[in-house]
Amino acid sequence: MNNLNLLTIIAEEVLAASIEKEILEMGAKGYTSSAVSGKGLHGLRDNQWEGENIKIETIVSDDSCKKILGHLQHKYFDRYAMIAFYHPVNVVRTNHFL
Amino acid sequence: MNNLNLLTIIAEEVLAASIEKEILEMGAKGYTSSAVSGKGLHGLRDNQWEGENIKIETIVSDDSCKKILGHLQHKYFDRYAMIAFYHPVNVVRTNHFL
Amino acid sequence: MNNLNLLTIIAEEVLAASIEKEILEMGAKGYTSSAVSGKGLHGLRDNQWEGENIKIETIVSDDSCKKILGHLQHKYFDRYAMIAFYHPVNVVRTNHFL
Amino acid sequence: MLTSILSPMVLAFLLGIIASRVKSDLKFPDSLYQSLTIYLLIAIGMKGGYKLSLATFSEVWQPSLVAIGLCCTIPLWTYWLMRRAGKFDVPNAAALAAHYGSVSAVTFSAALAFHDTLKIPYEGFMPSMLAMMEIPAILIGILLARINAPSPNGETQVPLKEIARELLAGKSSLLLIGFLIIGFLVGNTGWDQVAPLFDVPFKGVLTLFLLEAGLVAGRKLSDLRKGGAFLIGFGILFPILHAIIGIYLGRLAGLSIGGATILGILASSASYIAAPAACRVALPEANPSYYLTSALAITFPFNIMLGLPLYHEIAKLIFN
Amino acid sequence: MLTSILSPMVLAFLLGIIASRVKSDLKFPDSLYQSLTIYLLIAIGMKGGYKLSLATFSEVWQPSLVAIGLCCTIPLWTYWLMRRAGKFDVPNAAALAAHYGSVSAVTFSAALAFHDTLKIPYEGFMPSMLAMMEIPAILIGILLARINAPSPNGETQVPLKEIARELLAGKSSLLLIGFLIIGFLVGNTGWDQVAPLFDVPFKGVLTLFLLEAGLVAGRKLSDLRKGGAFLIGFGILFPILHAIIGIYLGRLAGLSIGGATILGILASSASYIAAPAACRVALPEANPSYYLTSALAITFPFNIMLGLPLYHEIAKLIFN
Amino acid sequence: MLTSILSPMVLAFLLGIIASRVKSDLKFPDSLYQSLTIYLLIAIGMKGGYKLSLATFSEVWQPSLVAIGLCCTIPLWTYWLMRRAGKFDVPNAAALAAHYGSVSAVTFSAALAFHDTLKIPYEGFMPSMLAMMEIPAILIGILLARINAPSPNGETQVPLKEIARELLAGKSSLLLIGFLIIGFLVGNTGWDQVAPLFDVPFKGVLTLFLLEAGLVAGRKLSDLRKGGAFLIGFGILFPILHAIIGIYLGRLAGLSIGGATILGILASSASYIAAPAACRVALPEANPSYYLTSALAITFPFNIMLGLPLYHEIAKLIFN
Ligand SMILES: Nc1ncnc2c1ncn2[C@@H]1O[C@H](COP(=O)(O)O)[C@@H](O)[C@H]1O
Ligand SMILES: Nc1ncnc2c1ncn2[C@@H]1O[C@H](COP(=O)(O)O)[C@@H](O)[C@H]1O
Ligand SMILES: Nc1ncnc2c1ncn2[C@@H]1O[C@H](COP(=O)(O)O)[C@@H](O)[C@H]1O
Ligand code: NA
Ligand code: NA
Ligand code: NA
Repeated sequence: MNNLNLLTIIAEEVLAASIEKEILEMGAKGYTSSAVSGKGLHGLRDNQWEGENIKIETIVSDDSCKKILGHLQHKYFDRYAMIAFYHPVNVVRTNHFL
Repeated sequence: MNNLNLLTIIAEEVLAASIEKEILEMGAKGYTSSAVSGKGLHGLRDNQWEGENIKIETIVSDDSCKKILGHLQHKYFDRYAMIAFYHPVNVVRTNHFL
Repeated sequence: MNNLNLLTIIAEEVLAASIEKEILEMGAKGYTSSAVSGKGLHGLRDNQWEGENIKIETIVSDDSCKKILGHLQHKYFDRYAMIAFYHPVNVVRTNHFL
Repeated sequence: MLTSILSPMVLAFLLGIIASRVKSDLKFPDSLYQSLTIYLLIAIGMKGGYKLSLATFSEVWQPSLVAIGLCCTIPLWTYWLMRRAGKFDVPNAAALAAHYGSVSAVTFSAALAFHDTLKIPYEGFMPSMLAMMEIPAILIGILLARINAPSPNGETQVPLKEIARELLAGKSSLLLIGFLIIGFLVGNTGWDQVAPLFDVPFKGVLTLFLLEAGLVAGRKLSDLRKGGAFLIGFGILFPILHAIIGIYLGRLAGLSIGGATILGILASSASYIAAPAACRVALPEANPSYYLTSALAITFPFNIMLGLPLYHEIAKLIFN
Repeated sequence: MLTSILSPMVLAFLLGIIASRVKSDLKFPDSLYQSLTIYLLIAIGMKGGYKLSLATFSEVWQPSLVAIGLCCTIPLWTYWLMRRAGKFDVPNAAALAAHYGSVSAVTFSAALAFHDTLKIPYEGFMPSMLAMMEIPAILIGILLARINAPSPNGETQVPLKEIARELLAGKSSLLLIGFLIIGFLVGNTGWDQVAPLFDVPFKGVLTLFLLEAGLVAGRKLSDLRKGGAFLIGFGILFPILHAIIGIYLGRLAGLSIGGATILGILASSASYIAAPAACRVALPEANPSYYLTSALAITFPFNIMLGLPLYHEIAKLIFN
Repeated sequence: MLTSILSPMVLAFLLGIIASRVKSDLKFPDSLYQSLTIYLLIAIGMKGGYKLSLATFSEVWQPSLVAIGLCCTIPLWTYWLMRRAGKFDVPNAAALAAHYGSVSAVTFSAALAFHDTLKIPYEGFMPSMLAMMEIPAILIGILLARINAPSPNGETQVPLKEIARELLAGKSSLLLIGFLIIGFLVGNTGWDQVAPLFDVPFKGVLTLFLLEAGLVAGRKLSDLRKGGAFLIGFGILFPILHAIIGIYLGRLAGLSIGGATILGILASSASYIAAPAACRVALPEANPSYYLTSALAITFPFNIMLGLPLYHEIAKLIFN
């Protein structure tokens, strides 16, 4: 059986490059990104002047997932508009992600 | 433990503003939106002339989830191209969403 | 109770049309697509010159899910940049998807 | 005459249709379509406003009355015909009334280009007619639906005043009216500053837009079945009828043959920017495949390719 | 004078504000905004470089010194005032210093258009001043924060050198400086090749951009409360002060009245492309709703609509 | 000569490369890239068709034969060389054959700009050569793969006829050929209507496009290793060889020195719009990092920056 999670990070787009770099360093084998807009505690983020959000999805093992979440929480959470959540997923070719 | 769901709504883009307003009124603390195209019972929706879709994702408690789904079903489902689905997710900072 | 999965396929955009056609032939009642960029075993895919990715999401029964995954694996997996994963979801109006 | 059919705009539209029939992968990015729409609305409004500032009130008030009159009455008989002859239910008849009472900015632009090509003069303030004729018909259409049928499942409806506000604040009328006023205020100095972007390349941008329009119209041709023979007949004959009335009244209102023809084209054209969005929200029970197919796949192509020269000939008859 | 307030650019900006107040659904696609930004930066740089190639070093070096001097000192007193009078904490004071020390390419463009409209000549090489003034102030702002406050939770900070690199490689300075050099090198032949795209329709594109700017500024007006009276006063009075200093020093540096006014406008304008992005990364503790609101919703509109004519009058006084 | 290397297009391309090397955050939105591509293809086709309508058949038929001949034979020896000298497997050799047999619309445009700058006349109908040379080579490349290797895991392949259809309906050939025909039909009136958009600002748009091209080429420079010395040598020497052949045959076919040079450039250029997409679908076993790197990161930059002046000198030798 495989223990993989889909970890989704939604954050200010200015952080895209660094987050993408960091999740790879922490064990993710890849990621998928797309531009999104949204609303949350930091208010509405839906235009290029004030900045929009990036949605980064990565399929990772439980360990990497914990590691990445810990890192994000420490480095970004209390200073940037950002959320993260995860849930288990079934994949084909598990080894692709480990 | 936390009981949060990721509720995803895919609907005609003309409904974006009202749905976003309404889910906040029904307890959601935020949402994330992106433009998507797609196909379903109402046919292909992939160009601006005939209209495309908006994908609205919101992390909500069980109660809000039920409430929102009930509202959507009553107000939109039988008259618009629209689907909605949800599943439990794990988050960091649960209070962020309650 | 309903047994529906959200099957997500992320693949080279050149494959979009054929994959969309094929999943409908294999029992999916609809799909939702959006343009994404990403990184994986086949390297960075984030510009139009080298090609980006399409993300295709479809809510399908267990059977269709298996069938589609088998097909993708046979036809595309070892020759294209592509991943696929799925997890159960709760929907309103199950019949909409069967 | 041939030069008008062999114009880059018409041919680009044809190419678009062909492209979609041969299943080309040619697709305009959404944001290009949106940008072109913004450009066209600004360009039309700006130039119209500037020309309006050069016109006298006495020239403008009669054509304006006729324009308003047309877009308020067309929905009425359209609705009536759709119910009786078309056997459409209330919401669909009302939606079609709204679309055909309102106007198409692109058909209008093609008409201007058509007259420029043939060097036929027309009143420069015609875009103000376009701006006036866009919204009333849509409101009347929605009103017709509300009068003739109670809200579906006894549900609270969007109040008409709110709909009117949304229509006025809607991008198409906001840009048209807004830049009509701007064009009116800026005078020569201002116009000269923006003409290189909003006037000089206009026909080229229109060619681009019509290529995209052809791509969509071509795809919707396959939906014609859904519409059926009646809708096809309606989508061609009604515009001709409206054009004749428009040209005739235009002449009575003192417009030149060019201006009258353009007023006729406004009457005959069907909206596909403001009307569909409004109907989707206010008349959700109406089936888009009826009004979109007839407006986009029947009336629009007919007007662009055959309507323009035809109406021009009709105008010649009416003016002699 | 009226022609300057009734210019298409100013009116388009107003229309944008109105549109957002009436909750219009008008929205520029993100990629249109990004494309317009790229266009403006290239066009400004290219023309500035070309004009620079026609200027002599002796004309340029004094204004350049003044420009550098301005953008290095403005952040200092801005920071000081924000801390003392504004009671802002270190990061927010530093962020505001960075924004007001840096410059706005669009305000600059509007100033050029303003002078063209009034047929007031100015030094063609002014865009090089724009390019010089963009980055230093941002670095100084960030530096001020680092000197005056240790990293929040004793965390490793982005080294200043890295920030400087990112700023220089950032799209706005890369395009401005890059095309300044290109414009400088290509000479007449090259300039004639690109002028039809980057010069002729420039004011039209600027009109389009200001419409979009108005849409955003209009929305942020609601955030003024957050900023409070002090920020409003600051956002209006400080730019005036900086403009006066800029015009005065510009005159000393031998600039014409037009050039001096434009230097004043550069001093008075606040950045909203390079600075916000840099501050978000380097000063995350600073609250964007302070610097964005004052730069976008107060200073920018004030400069575009009232500042330009006001500074022009002030320049007249200073030059006589 | 210098003016050709210091042209805005070449310098913008260089700036793009620099930007990506210094890791600038400058990025063109996807839809801007797509819009620029659509614009260039339409503009090239339209003007080519218009000029073609001014040419006589006797001028055109010989160059056409040569063009067809070139794009049908180049893939053959390219494939052969790749297999023998390059030790590439069948799919990769075939893919490279397809890319180098086909043509690059942007290199072609840069070549026109180059000749305009140096005021060297050339046959106006050259774009029809571009249109003819795009597809055949791609089909031949794919055919070579199918003949020389059975489908990988005995799988059903896309039938060649289907591939041919997809290529013809593909956006690049559809726009090129479609607007060649449109340009041919519309005559002076039509051309004058669209020239302000599709001709006048052309070089400016090309400059914009080459900036974006530089951004991508710069990033792919890092992939050169993957390609290896052989690919680099091939990506430079082969284009030169093809250019010489093209220029020589062009002269035999009665082209002017300008026209012959442009035919040579067509022969030497490698496709990166039609070919990559087709190969990805029809030759999935071919590794894009080979053909994309050599086409985008080696041949394209070489042709734009050094190839054009070099081929011009070669042409002078051949013509004397
Ligand atoms: N409850 C939520 N559901 C979905 N997305 C959210 C939620 N809260 C915040 N977001 C997204 O996360 C971004 C940053 O959140 P915040 O830090 O709360 O402003 C927002 O702009 C949204 O895109
Ligand atoms: N089975 C499905 N899986 C994923 N998305 C779907 C599915 N069915 C419908 N959709 C999406 O929901 C939109 C509206 O669905 P419908 O009301 O069935 O036309 C479609 O345009 C698709 O984007
Ligand atoms: N671990 C992962 N998590 C999320 N997305 C991935 C992952 N691996 C690959 N992808 C996506 O799938 C595409 C193709 O993957 P690959 O075949 O590994 O190059 C990539 O471009 C990404 O968009
Ligand atoms: Na009408
Ligand atoms: Na400043
Ligand atoms: Na070639």
